[in-house]
Formats: sequence, C-alpha cells, structure tokens
Amino acid sequence: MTTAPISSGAELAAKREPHEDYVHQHHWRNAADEAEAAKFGMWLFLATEVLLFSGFFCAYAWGRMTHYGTWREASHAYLDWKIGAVNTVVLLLSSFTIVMAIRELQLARKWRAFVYLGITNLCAIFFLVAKIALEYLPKLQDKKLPGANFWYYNPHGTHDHLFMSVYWISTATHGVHVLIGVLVISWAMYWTARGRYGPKNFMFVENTGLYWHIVDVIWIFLFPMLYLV
Amino acid sequence: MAHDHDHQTENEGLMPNLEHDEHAHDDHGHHVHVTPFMPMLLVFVGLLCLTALTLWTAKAEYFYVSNSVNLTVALIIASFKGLLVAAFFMHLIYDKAINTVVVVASMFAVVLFITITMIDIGTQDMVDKTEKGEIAVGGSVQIQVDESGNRQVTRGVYSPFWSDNPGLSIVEQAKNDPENVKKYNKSHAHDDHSGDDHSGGDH
Amino acid sequence: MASLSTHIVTLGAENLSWWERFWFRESGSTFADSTDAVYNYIFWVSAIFFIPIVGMVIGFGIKYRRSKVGEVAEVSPSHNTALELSWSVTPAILMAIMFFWGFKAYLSKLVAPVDAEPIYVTAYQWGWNFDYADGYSTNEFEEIAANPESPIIPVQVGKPYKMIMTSRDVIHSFYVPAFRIKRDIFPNRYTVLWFETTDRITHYFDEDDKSVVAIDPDRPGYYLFCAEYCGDQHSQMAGRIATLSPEDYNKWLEARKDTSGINLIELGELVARKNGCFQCHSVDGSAKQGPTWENLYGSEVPGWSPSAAVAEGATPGVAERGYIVESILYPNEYARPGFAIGQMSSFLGQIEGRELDAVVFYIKSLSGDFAAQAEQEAAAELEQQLSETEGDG
Amino acid sequence: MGHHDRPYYASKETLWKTIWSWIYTVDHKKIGVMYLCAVLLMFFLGGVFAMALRAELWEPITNVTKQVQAEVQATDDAGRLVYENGAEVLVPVLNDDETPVLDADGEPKVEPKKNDAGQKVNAEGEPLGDPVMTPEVDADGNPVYEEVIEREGELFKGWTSESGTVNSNNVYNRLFSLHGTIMVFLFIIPAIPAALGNIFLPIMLGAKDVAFPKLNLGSWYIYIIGGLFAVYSLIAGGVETGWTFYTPYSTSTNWGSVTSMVLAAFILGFSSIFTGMNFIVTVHKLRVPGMGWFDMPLFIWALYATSIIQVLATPVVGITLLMLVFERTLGIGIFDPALGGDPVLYQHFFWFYSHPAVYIMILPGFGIVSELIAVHSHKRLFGYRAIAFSSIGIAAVSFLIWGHHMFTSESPSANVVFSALTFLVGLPTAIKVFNWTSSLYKASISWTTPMLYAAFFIFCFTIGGLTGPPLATLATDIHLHDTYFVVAHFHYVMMGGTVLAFLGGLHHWWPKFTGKMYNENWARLASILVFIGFNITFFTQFFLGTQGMPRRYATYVPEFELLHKISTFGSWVLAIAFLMHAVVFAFSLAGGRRAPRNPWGGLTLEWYADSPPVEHNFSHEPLLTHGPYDYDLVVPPGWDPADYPLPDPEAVARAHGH
Repeated sequence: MTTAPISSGAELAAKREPHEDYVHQHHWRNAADEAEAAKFGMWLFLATEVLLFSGFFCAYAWGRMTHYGTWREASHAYLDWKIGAVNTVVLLLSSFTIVMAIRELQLARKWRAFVYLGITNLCAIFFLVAKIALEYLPKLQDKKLPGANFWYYNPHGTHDHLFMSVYWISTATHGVHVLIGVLVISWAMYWTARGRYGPKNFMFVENTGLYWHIVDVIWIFLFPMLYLV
Repeated sequence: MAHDHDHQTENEGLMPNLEHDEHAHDDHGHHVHVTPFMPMLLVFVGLLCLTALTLWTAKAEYFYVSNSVNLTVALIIASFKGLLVAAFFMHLIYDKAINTVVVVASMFAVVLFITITMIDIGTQDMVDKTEKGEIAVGGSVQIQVDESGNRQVTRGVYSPFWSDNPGLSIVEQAKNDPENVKKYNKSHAHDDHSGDDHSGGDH
Repeated sequence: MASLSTHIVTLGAENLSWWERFWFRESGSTFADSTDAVYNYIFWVSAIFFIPIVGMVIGFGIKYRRSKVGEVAEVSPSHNTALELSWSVTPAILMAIMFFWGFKAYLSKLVAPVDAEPIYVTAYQWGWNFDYADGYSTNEFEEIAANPESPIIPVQVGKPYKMIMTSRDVIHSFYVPAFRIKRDIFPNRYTVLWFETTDRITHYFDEDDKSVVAIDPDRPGYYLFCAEYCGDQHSQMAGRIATLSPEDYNKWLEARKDTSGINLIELGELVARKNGCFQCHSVDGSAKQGPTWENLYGSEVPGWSPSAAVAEGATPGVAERGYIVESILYPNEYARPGFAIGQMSSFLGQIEGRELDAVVFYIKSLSGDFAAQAEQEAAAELEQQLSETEGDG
Repeated sequence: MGHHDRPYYASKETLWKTIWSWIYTVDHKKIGVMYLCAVLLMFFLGGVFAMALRAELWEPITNVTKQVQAEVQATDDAGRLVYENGAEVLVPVLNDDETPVLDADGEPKVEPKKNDAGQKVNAEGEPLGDPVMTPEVDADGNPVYEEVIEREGELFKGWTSESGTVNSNNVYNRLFSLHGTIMVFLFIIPAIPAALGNIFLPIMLGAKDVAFPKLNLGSWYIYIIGGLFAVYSLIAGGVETGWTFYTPYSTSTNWGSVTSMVLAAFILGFSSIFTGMNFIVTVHKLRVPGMGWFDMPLFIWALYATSIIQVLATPVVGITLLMLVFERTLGIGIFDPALGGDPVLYQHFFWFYSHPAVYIMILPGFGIVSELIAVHSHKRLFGYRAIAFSSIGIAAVSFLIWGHHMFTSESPSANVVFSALTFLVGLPTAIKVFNWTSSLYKASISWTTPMLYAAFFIFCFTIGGLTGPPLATLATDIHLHDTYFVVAHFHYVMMGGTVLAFLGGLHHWWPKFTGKMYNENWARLASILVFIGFNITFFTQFFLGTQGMPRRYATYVPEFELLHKISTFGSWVLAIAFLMHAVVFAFSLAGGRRAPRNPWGGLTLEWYADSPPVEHNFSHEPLLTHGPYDYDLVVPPGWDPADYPLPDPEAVARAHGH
C-alpha cells in the first residue's frame, strides 16, 4: 500500500471505501445531528473526567496547605523535573499530531491520518515507558511508596509519604488514562487503515482526539504541581 | 466529498480560506469544518514556549518569591496552556457554544469544590485554637525510617496554623518546641540525622 | 407503661408548660433556651405554611372533584406574577430571619468565656476519659444504656466549662441533648466546646462513700451521648453530666485529687476502669475482645520478645511487667495468639508513672500465683510512701 | 421487522431468541423495564433490612455485652452440645462423686471443654481460636505494619461473634449500613431516572430512542455489575460503616467487606453518569420537530436537571471512593489521621457529591408529581416556567450547600457560609409546592391512585421540606445533627417524596408500558395504608430527635422506648401496604384488563403511543400541535369530544393573558 493520497476520481470510484457509504443510526434524523450529539456527549464525558481528577487536585491543595513545609521539599527531593518536562513536550506533540490526523481524515487522506495517529500512539507509548522505567521502577526499589508503605529515609520530612500518595495516585490514574488512550488510538488506527473513517464519518477519531487532549491538559496541570513548585 | 478537495492536496502551507476551501459538505449539506493547519502549528509552538516559561519561572533562582507565589504563577501559565488546547486543539472556538458551556460548568464545579473545601481547611483553627505545645497523644502516627531501615514511630502532629513559625516544616516546629524536645530526643537517641538538614538532595 | 410515664416526666420538666417542652427535653445549659426559641420560631413559621397548603389540597380535592368522566377543568390563570413574587419573597424574608437568629444563637455556643474551666476529654472506642485541669480524672461510673462503665462527669453548677477534646482512634462526637451542644472529636486534632449549666443541682457528694450520688434518682444529671457513629459499641458510649454545689464539688475534687494514699492494687483498678480497659478485658477469665487478665501475669506469651522500648529487664515469652507495659504503651507491636492486632489503641502518655505501676500490680494481683506477692509489695510501697510523707511533714 | 404493529416486548419465535432479544436490546423501553425489575428487587432487599432494624429497635437491649448464645446446631455422640462453627464443646461440670452440678434453674451446669493446658478445645480435642497470628517481620526482624487487616471472603463474617454467638450491636450496625447503602446507591438514585425515565423520556420527546442506545444498555450492565459487587459484600459479611463510609472508621475497620461495597458504589456511579449524559444529549438533540424547550413536559425538565447533577457531581464521589479503596489497600493516608491525613477532607469529598445526590433523588420525583397533578386533574399547571426553572435552580444551588452535613465537624467560618447558602434551596422548593397546590384550584380532580400519591407527596414532602430549616439553622442543627430528627427529615424527603412519587408514577404509567390496567380500588387502599404507615413510622422520629436520641444506635436509654415502639409498629403497616401493592401489580400482569391508549386523558406524547408502545415508540413520527398541559384547548387523544366540552376560547385567552 502506498501512503500517497488517492488523487484521481477514477481511482476513487474503483476503490470505494466504507466511510463513503456511511449511514447514520436509525434514531437520528440526519448525520449532522448524530455527529453533533456524539461530540456533545463526549464533552459531557470529558467534564466528568475533569471532575474525577479534581479530587486529586483538591487533595494536593490540602497537602500543600496543611503540610506545605515538607510538600515542596519532598517534590524537589524525590521527583526529577527533567523527566516530567520531556514527557510534557511529548504529550504536547501527540496532541498536535492527533489534531492533524483529524484534519487529514476530513480531507479524505487516510494514510496521512494513519501516520499521524501512529505518531500520537508512539508518543503515548513513549510517555508510558518513560514513566514506568525512569520513575516508577526506581521509586519502587527505593520504597518511595504511597502513605503507609513509604519506607525511605528522609532526614527532615514526616509528611512526604502523603506527597508520595498524591503523586502516585494522580500520576497512576493519569497513566491508566494514557493506556486507555493507546488502546483507543490503536483501534482508530486499525479502522482508519480499513477505511471506516472519512469526511462523512470521523466522529470516532475526533472524540478520541478530544479524550486525548483532556489527558494532555490534565498533565499540563499535574506537571508543574508535582514536579516544579 | 473527498474529490472536492483534490485540487489542494499539496500547497496548503498558508492560512487557508476557511469560507470556501475548508468546508466539506455531506449529502445533506451540513458543514464539516476542516481543521486548519497553520493555526494549529502556531498553537503547538506556543504551547512549547509556555512550557519553557513554566520551567524558567519555576527553576530560575532569581525568580523565586515564595512557595505560594511561584505555585500561583505556574498554575496561571498552566491554565493558559489548557485554554489554548481547549480552544484550538479541541475545536471549542469552531464548535457550538453548548460545548463551551459544558466546559465552563465543569470548571465552575471544580473551582467551587476546591476553594470552599480549602476555606474550611484553612479556618479550622480559628476558634478551636489550643495552647501551643499540646500534642494529641495516640491518634496520630508519623513514620520515619532511619538509615538502617528501622522504623521510627513519632506521635503527634503540628499544624502550621497553630504555630508561631508557620514557615518551618512541621517536624522543625516539633523539634524546636521546648515542650517536645525531651520526648523527641528520647525517641531519636540513636539517630544522628535529626539535625537541620534542609537540602533534601536527590536520593 | 413505665416508659410512657418517664417520657411525660421528661416532657414536663423545669417549670415550663408541657407545650413549651413539647419538642425538647429540659434545658440544662444557659444557651438551651435561645436554641429552643429559634426552633419554636421555625416551627410556627412552618405551621403557618403547612396548614394552608394541606388545607388547600384537601379543600380543592373535595370541591373540584371530578363528578363525571371526561369533565374538563374550569379555566383559571396559568400564572400570576404578583402572587408568584409574593410567595417567593415572603419565605425568603422569613428564612433570612431564621439564619440570622440561628447564627446569633450559634455564636454564643462557639466562643467560650475566658474564665471557663478546662476539662480535657479523650474519646476512644468505646468510652470517654475526662481529665480535669489539675491532672486528675473522673472515676465515677454508673450503668447507662447497657454500658456498666458509663462515666459521670461532675461539674460545678453555674460555672462555665470548656471541653478540650481529642480522640484516640476514630471520630466521635460529644453530645449533651439537654445542653443543645454537639461537637465532633477527631484523632490528631483538638476541638473545643463549652457550656454553663443552669442552676439545677443534680448530685451531691456522699462523704462516706467518697462518691457523687443523684439527688433525684429519676432525673440524675444530663445524658452525654456519642453522636458520631464510631463502630460496634457506639450506642453504649453514654455518660452523665452531674451538677454539684460548689462545696460538694470542691469536696469531690479533694477526694479525687489524692491518690497517693491508695494501695497500688486499688489504684490500678481505678486507672483501668477510668481508661475503659474493662470494655475489652475481663478479670474473671471470660472472653472479650482482649485477653482476660485473670492469671495473665506470669503466663506464657508465645512469640513475644520485648521491644526496644521495654527491653530492660523484660523476660522474653513470659507475661511479666515488661510485657504488660509494652501492651499498654505499644499495643500493636505484638498480638497474643487468637487476638488481632489493631484492636487496642496506645496509652502512651496517658498512663505513666505510678499509675502504670499500679495497673501492673493490679494485673499481678489477679494471678493466683502472684497475688500474695503483689499485695505484699503494694502494701510495702504504701508504707514507704506514708513514711516519706511523714518524714517530709 | 414488524416493529410498527407489535408491542416492544413481543416475544420472538423461540424462548431463547426472546431472552437474547432482551440481553442484547438497545431499546430504551426494554432497558428501562430491566432497570425497573432490578431496582424493585433492591427496594425489596433494602426494605427487608429496614424491617429488621426497626424490629431490633423494638426495645432497648438491657445488656448487650452479655451475648446471647446462638441456636444449637447438633449434639455429638455423647449427647453434648456442639455449636455451629464446630468450635466449642460443652461438658457437664461434675461433683466429686461424678454427679452433675446443678445451677439455679436445676439444669446441669456445663462449661467449655478444656485440654490439660487449660485451652478450650473442639470436639477433636484441638485448641480453639484463630490461627496463631505471628507478626510479619522484615529482614531486620522488625514487625511489618499493615494498616488494615482484611477479613473479606468469609461468608457472613461478622454477623456473629468469634464464638458463634449473636452480637446485637454488630447485627444492627450491619442492618442500617446495608439498608442505607442499598437504598441510596442501588434503589433511589436509579429508581426514577434510570427506570421510569428511560422508558418515558424518549417517548415524551417524540424520539425513537435515547441518543446513545448502546451506552444505555452498557449503563444497565454496569449497574448489574455494581449490584453484584454489593450483593457479594452483603454475603461476605456486609458493611458496618453506614452508607457514608466516614474515615477513619471505614479505613480501620476490618470486619465485613467495606472494600467491595465501596467498589460497588464506585461502579454504580458510572451507570448513573452514563444515564445522565444520555438524557442530556437526548433532550438537546432528539426533541420532536416543533418542540421547544418550554413545550417539554415538566418530567423532562426534572430529568434534565437531575442529569446535570449526575454528570457534574458523580465523578467526585467516584474519585473519593477510589481513594477510599486505595486508603484501605495501599494506606495512602490522605484521609487517615494515623498517617497525617484529614478525615474532614474526606467528608468534603463525600458530601460534594452526596448533597447534590439528594437532588438526584428528589428532582425526578418533583417531575413525576407535576405530571400526575396535571393529568389527573386535567388542568394546565400553574406557573409552568417557574416549576421548570426551579428544577434547574435547585440543581445549581445543590452544588453550593454540601457543608451543612458537617456543621459539627467543619470550621465555624465555613458553617456560617454554608448555613446561609442552604436557605437558598428552600426558595425554588417552596415555589414548586405553591405552584402544585395552586394548580388544583378550579381543577377537575380524579382521585385515582396516582392522584392520591400526588396529594400524599405534597403532604409528606412539605413536612420534609419544612423540617429542613431547623437543620439549616446553625443553633438548632448543632442540637439536631446526627439525631433521629435528621433521620425523620430525610425519610420524609426521600421516602415521603421520592418513593411516593415513584409509586405514583409507576401506577400512572403502568397501563402504558405493560398494556394492563390494575385494580384501582385495591391500589387506592394500599396507597392510603402506605401513607398512614409512613407517617406513623417517621413522624415519631421527629420527637425522638428533638429529645436527643442519636441515630445509628443499637440500643437506647429507656425514655425513648415508647416512641420507638410506635415507629416500629408503623413499619409493619408500611410493609403490609407495600406487599399489597406487589399483589395488585401481580394480579394486573396476570389478568388485568387491557389498557386503552389513554386511560387518564393525558396530553403528553406518550399518550399518543400505543399501550404498550411499538418497538420504535410511534408508528409515524408524531406531530406536535399543542403544549403538554393545554387541557383547556385540546381534547385528550382517545377521549370523546362530547364528554370533554372545551371552555370558551375567549375565556382561555383572557386567563392566559394572550
């Protein structure tokens, strides 16, 4: 298969792809309504995601407020901001590429879209691998674990186990979201290659993109809070 | 339809004409807004710059004002980044207003949740203030592990709001408190690291 | 129907008509009446709204009952701005009054007077510990709500008291219905609550028995309840506040203050009762949550070795002084076979010095093999103490 | 397909295909009916627990620490008693001359069999007690702490004490916790939106289905998974934390199955979120052409407001419960004071959802009552817009007032703020009640069962609402907090409000979705009994509360005995009434009269559909020609115009100010 776009009408007629025959579901009056509703529903879901993470932000605010003597120290002592910064850039890049993937689908260039989705997925996998290999595993070995399992010698702090709790549960929940993102983007890649998505039917990829952006936005907040200040 | 756009496969580097070129039409004539390339690239570059700005303000020593000021600055930059992503990458400015309403409502709920909770947490001691030096016995446990892996269990927690020196870390306050010095020294008799080492250090 | 008569007695207490006490039990504190006043205001406002609403439902229901199938309703306006505004604004004003009145009455409950006498309250699963300012504790008990170990808290009538409260394990709540006060008690934190009783004296001090006794057995003091659910025996965490005249109160204080003359074994029993040990430990061999103390001293404790805190002179594997001290101060270091870790909270800083010795002696005296020895030693200690006191004097 | 003429639940060729058609259905009506069955089952279960806990409170336990021996299971070969857990063997105490020692009652005195070392033994002579718990040690020989010792997995653990005896405290604590958890998470939150809402929201909008039918089915399966978790924890020992799971008690208790119950509530939250999302999008996007926002029935308005809360509040309880699970499994310590955490923070987390959740429970009830009053009195509702906007207003205010659950635990400054804000919610609620009452003026009221329930709702909910101000006022709430006054208040709102509205709605729409009529007279009798039993049960509890009886008490001081007895008696009346309802419904299903298209003369779109509706609700997309409550302008479908003389159009125009 070539990644070059199909450029002639004759070729297109010969290779009619599934997305061109897309028909909306029976209970919708037209495809526009269906697409708008799908996006609206996705936004509602994203609102629930934001509120889900607000619990971690609130726990962070609480720790920052009541234990702030040790909170910042623990952040500087235990977390490597360079890893966090690289991961931030990687996530921003992946957000950009998934936007581009949607653009290519809207312009009916499925192999370009496929490549963009692939880059997004590679970024996501890079994020996860960096997180696990460079952050989680060393911390597991040092027993820098959440709460009661925190077993690391620290000469001056007593509440860094709580900081580590917030760090672990928020980044792990975020990591699970990234993992789900990898699976969903892979699904989108598979069906893009099979020609399901195109100008008439790209709602799934667009919603995947929305989901992926919210994962990015949450990391945009987690990064300075946990790693920097 | 795809073949409407055949003529502009390669040369779209510049800002495209949104009205004519970048709207695909389906059979029912409803508009599909095609994501433009250049604004998105600019937003991406802007996000990278803002990330660099965050790192600079957080890490440059001459920029350090205080914990809370620097956190606020970092969060303001982060909010701006989030706004860019939501408005452009997530198409909010191109879409129906109802999606923005959903975002604003959720943000409102988050802000409400965190601020009101913090108002309570921050004012817990305004009336129930007890004399300095009183440590609750029993309920609170703090765990420290010394170099040889022994686990030290210290009881009692100081709230920074009860203290004269709210800037100090909680354990510093506990250690400096004459009421508590005796107890603390006893439990750290064989611990050489109970000094004022503030540096932390990278494991 | 004893319960009915008891109920009516409660309703009709304190010189007030039964109607004025229809909702509440008698007022035992200075701010109970202001609370009741707010409540009565809300009650009457509610009644003024409730009766017309229900009256209209019943009245319209009868008058406009459909007499024939298919009959259509008469035409009436579908909205009326003036009416709708009036029934929005009126409740708003009435509720604003509720808020401000309630807030005002709340403020008086909030800030304790400067001269309030502090009592340090420690709540635990499932009991209370009351330490008075001079460092001695109440150890008056009676059976309330199925708990034979419910404490009586003697206070001086008409004097403000400030309860400085903390918890050893989970959240509890200090609630005296007659005082209309309540405040949650947290581990790891102090909360404060204050009250001043009315002039009713409920108890007197019995010189012979060295204890407080209710004047009227039907109305003995004011109930204290734990109002925040705290586990298994939540409903048995009751107590009584007893008001004494200043003279009797001082006599009671004197009697409580001096434990030096008490035999170690008796003191041990007092300390154990005060700290609620008998909630979980029996002294007759029967099974409770914790091991029985009968024949505990000197028995084998497989797997136990003294921790660093009590290493000196403790014998591994035998329940002697070291084991008992560790069990009191660091109960979660080790659990006896058949008992779970985490059931008991630490008494570190609560029981110390002579009191700690006393508990050990008391447990020792419950062991047949060691009872005689314990009594001998305790008597010797008392004798020595007395001679020292005489020497000082 | 045949979906233009056959009822939605019509059976397929084979039984297997019929079952399959339900398992894989994306039809909102079938999903709603499946929800209804599940929810009613849970209501029964929660009701059983309620009856049991009321029975436990019949009289105070005079000495609970003296435990009652469990029933004897068997005797061993020598005729000696053996207890259920095979634990203890009792042997007679013998005198020196080998004759049994007699106790005061003249019965032979027995004592546990012991071995030479003095340990109690079982029939096999093995020492009793749990396996020896040696503390786990690390490499250096220091004991390893575990924050929580999980004892999950043992069947019915904790209902009895170690020695096989019944512990009243334990039983009571589990009863009220399970009653609360099941009723809140498994019954009342999904009851109206997910069951009745699912069936009727699309029909009332004139849509073929909800916006996301597969998500709808998914939310039902999530509900079932959550329900299975709950049932598992029920069997595995139940919970004893109350439905609020307050820390640190819930993190430190090691009895029962708190973790699995918390997970159940977490999973059920997703079901609730997905239903809410679905409804919001459906209302926005699938209204029949011509139906503007103010042409929607008020039930839809109420469901819309409910869905907003479900979407915005439920995720927070999700993360709270997840953190509670982490707290129990990993010991993260954020809510645990033993690790420096803050239990008040947990309360904020919990109530940020659970206070709005109160309105998730009651708002759909408001919606149903609006429908009942309009339809059964053939009356245009007074102040339609006020009722609609007050639903949205309540939803908005509900996010501001959660702190009034914490007046005794949070800071006094926050108390003042929350007290003031709490009164705000009284206004829209009062407006609704006034509007309903005024709607009855000059109406044509038919006292059917649904209308009776609407009237009972107004009575009970008004009491429930008016007992709110004493709980919002600081001075009085300090006294009433965590007493039976609160119990009575929220039962008047939740049960006197939501459950009565639910029952009213069930009777109202029963002919529509089952296609069968029920026996009106028996149903009326049952509803009157529900009303009487409910008030006997819960009005007494107001007195208990003001007198100072704290809630969640397994036993109590003797003064409260009379009121508790009355309350328990009321619960029996209530139980009988509910059973009567069940029998009436069963008879209706078995041999009820075939329901006409429009038995009550309603004007909303569901009365234009068949009874029961066809698979896609309407044979043709309905054409909206009138508002939902235009009883003075339109003859209800299926009614004879001769029996339904419309008033003079000029009078109508005058009254409505056109």
